[in-house]
Amino acid sequence: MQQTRRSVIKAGGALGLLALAGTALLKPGRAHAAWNQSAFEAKSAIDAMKALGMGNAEESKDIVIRAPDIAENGAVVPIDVTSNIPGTTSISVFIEKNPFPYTGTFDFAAGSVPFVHLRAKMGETSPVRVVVAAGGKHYTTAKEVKVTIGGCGG
Amino acid sequence: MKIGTAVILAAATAILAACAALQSSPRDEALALMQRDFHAQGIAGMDRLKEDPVQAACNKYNDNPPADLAKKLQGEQYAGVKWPADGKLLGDWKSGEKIAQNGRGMAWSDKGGVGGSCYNCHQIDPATTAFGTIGPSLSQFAKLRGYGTDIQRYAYSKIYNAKAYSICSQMPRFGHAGALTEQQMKDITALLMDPASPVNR
Amino acid sequence: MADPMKIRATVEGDVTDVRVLMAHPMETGQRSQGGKKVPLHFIQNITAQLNGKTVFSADISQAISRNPVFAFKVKGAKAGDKITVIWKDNKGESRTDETTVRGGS
Amino acid sequence: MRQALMRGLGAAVAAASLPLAMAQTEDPVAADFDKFRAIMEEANPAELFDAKGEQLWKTPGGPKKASLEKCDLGLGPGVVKGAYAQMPRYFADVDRVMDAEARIVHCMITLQGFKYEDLAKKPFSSATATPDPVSITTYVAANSAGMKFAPPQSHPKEKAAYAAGKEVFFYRAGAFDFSCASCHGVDGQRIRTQPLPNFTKPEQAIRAVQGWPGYRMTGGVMHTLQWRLNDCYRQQRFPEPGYTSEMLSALLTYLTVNAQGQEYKGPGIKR
Repeated sequence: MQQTRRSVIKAGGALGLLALAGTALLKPGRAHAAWNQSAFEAKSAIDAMKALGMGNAEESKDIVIRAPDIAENGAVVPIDVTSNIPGTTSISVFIEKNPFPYTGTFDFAAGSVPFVHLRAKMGETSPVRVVVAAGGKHYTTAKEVKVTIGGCGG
Repeated sequence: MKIGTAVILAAATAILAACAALQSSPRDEALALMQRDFHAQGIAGMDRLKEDPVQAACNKYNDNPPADLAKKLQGEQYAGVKWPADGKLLGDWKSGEKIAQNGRGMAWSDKGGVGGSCYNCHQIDPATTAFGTIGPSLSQFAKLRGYGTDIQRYAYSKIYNAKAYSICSQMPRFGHAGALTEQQMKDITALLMDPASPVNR
Repeated sequence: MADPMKIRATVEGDVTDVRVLMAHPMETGQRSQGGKKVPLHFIQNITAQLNGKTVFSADISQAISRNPVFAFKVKGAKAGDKITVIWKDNKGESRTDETTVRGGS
Repeated sequence: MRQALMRGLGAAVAAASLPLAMAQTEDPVAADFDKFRAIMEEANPAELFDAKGEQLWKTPGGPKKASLEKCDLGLGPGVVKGAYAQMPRYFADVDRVMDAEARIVHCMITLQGFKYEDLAKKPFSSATATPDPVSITTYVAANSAGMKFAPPQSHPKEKAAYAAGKEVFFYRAGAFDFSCASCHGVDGQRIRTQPLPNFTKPEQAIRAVQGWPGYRMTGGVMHTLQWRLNDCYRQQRFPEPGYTSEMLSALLTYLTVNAQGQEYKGPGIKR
């Protein structure tokens, strides 16, 4: 089973997406479609956003990203996102300079508080981009997080 | 540190007085524990626990040995500096910067000497922002002191053996300990001394 | 089998603060151990339910840190309600744990 | 800008030898690190190892199929609450001072039938494995969160351990002539970007033991003070100290007694 699943993921393409869509059907109440392989495998944030149908997101000041200006350790960068846009249904996070920028999408039930705290790996200094879906439209903002080597080499 | 040890010595004396000769001193106890509870690992053998004359003097006098002893030991350490056979003290400052940034070497996880760990303790090239403050800033090193042969010799020998100048300095003796090669020490000397090095710009 | 999650759900007024800790290696497929690449192994989906109804879900990548931590807020829960969290990873492994909503201090 | 601030900070500290806590608030980068570390400690992956450790403590295991619930951590058999904050301490059954992990390993040997050689073979966490004593130590430590460090100093061997530990702390040797005090005996210094607390001062000594056992962001692994001291000695260019050895217990006695009376916040997050 594991082997099959992995080779399906590696193979990608229509068959892989079908298989993933199949597993997604087992999950009750998912707000959106299957784990979006083409978005997760995109090498740039904009390609990932396009794959998610968020390519035309407009800048917004109503999204608040709280993350350190300088990360103490790139292996664990704490990121809080709050959306003040009414009717927010999801928050997506992209770490632009990571090899695969798309980090995840967080879906909220209608009427809940659009907030998420996550901790991500960052390979280097990069903007952390957030896209919010609300009322069928997409909004975006970004915050730069510096990643230094630091520490003693010993 | 000094006051603490004075207290410890006083305490040790008190214990000795109270328990006669039965009780060993804290130092003897510590030495016995270390001898028993450390073990050789990789390149770090048990011989590393043994004090050489410099370490012995610094341990005994809490990094402040009597002036005549300090002077004698410093002279011995300076006499042990091995100068480059070709008479050249300056290598490549760019390579020196890399060696200065590298904090590895001489640990049990290393195969031998690797880098100079210079930035662990010193500011050097002002553009390198991750630097420690255990030692003084070395930026503007030659600009402040001059570019002459005497300063070159000072820089090289200080890297080779810091104890030649200050017997209980916290700086390792990189040449004496075999932690850096002659070429590496020349390169670091160049980082400090070369007029083209960012240190002096 | 994967180790249990730690879930904490604390209600204050109408909002319940949920924090989840998950034991998972989140391997990026880039790390080497003993000269060999450790294969990609990461959580892909997370679902949180309040009394059986999905209130939060996520699709994530291998860029989420090892032993993932998430926090989110749920509306309309009361002390004593049940919060269930489910994760599934790319190898088909999954884990379900639950906790009871506690009143705030 | 940042450099100028740091240089200014260095000068100020050197001139006035300000306490570290004060120096840190002057360094905006360090203040930011502290702020986000506090946020992360609100949900610390260390809790996963605490939970695992509790299960290991209570579940029969080892060749003797026994739990650790009869283990005496100094407050009587099975008493976990508050025990970590009152160690290292003297244990009559072994006639030596033991730190928490040394005592837990002792209990795993005597109660559960494990062999020291097996436990000491790979005692530290890796990306793929966390040794049981690490999880158990995390559990025991979590049960002292919010309590004040109070390692006893009444038995002569406890006093002797402090005195020997102090000697060990100041002993310079090895390829680089370092002692523990080379990095941790002066106020207000940094190694690269890391602030170095002065463990000889009570108000800073707490930083030697605070936050341990700690979830280390590098590698995402759980480590105890046994690992921390082992890695210090590696970087000190010394030979390797024996896992849970009496020498390390003595050094931990010196460090913990120096932090006496200050509050232990429980397992933490480390860089």
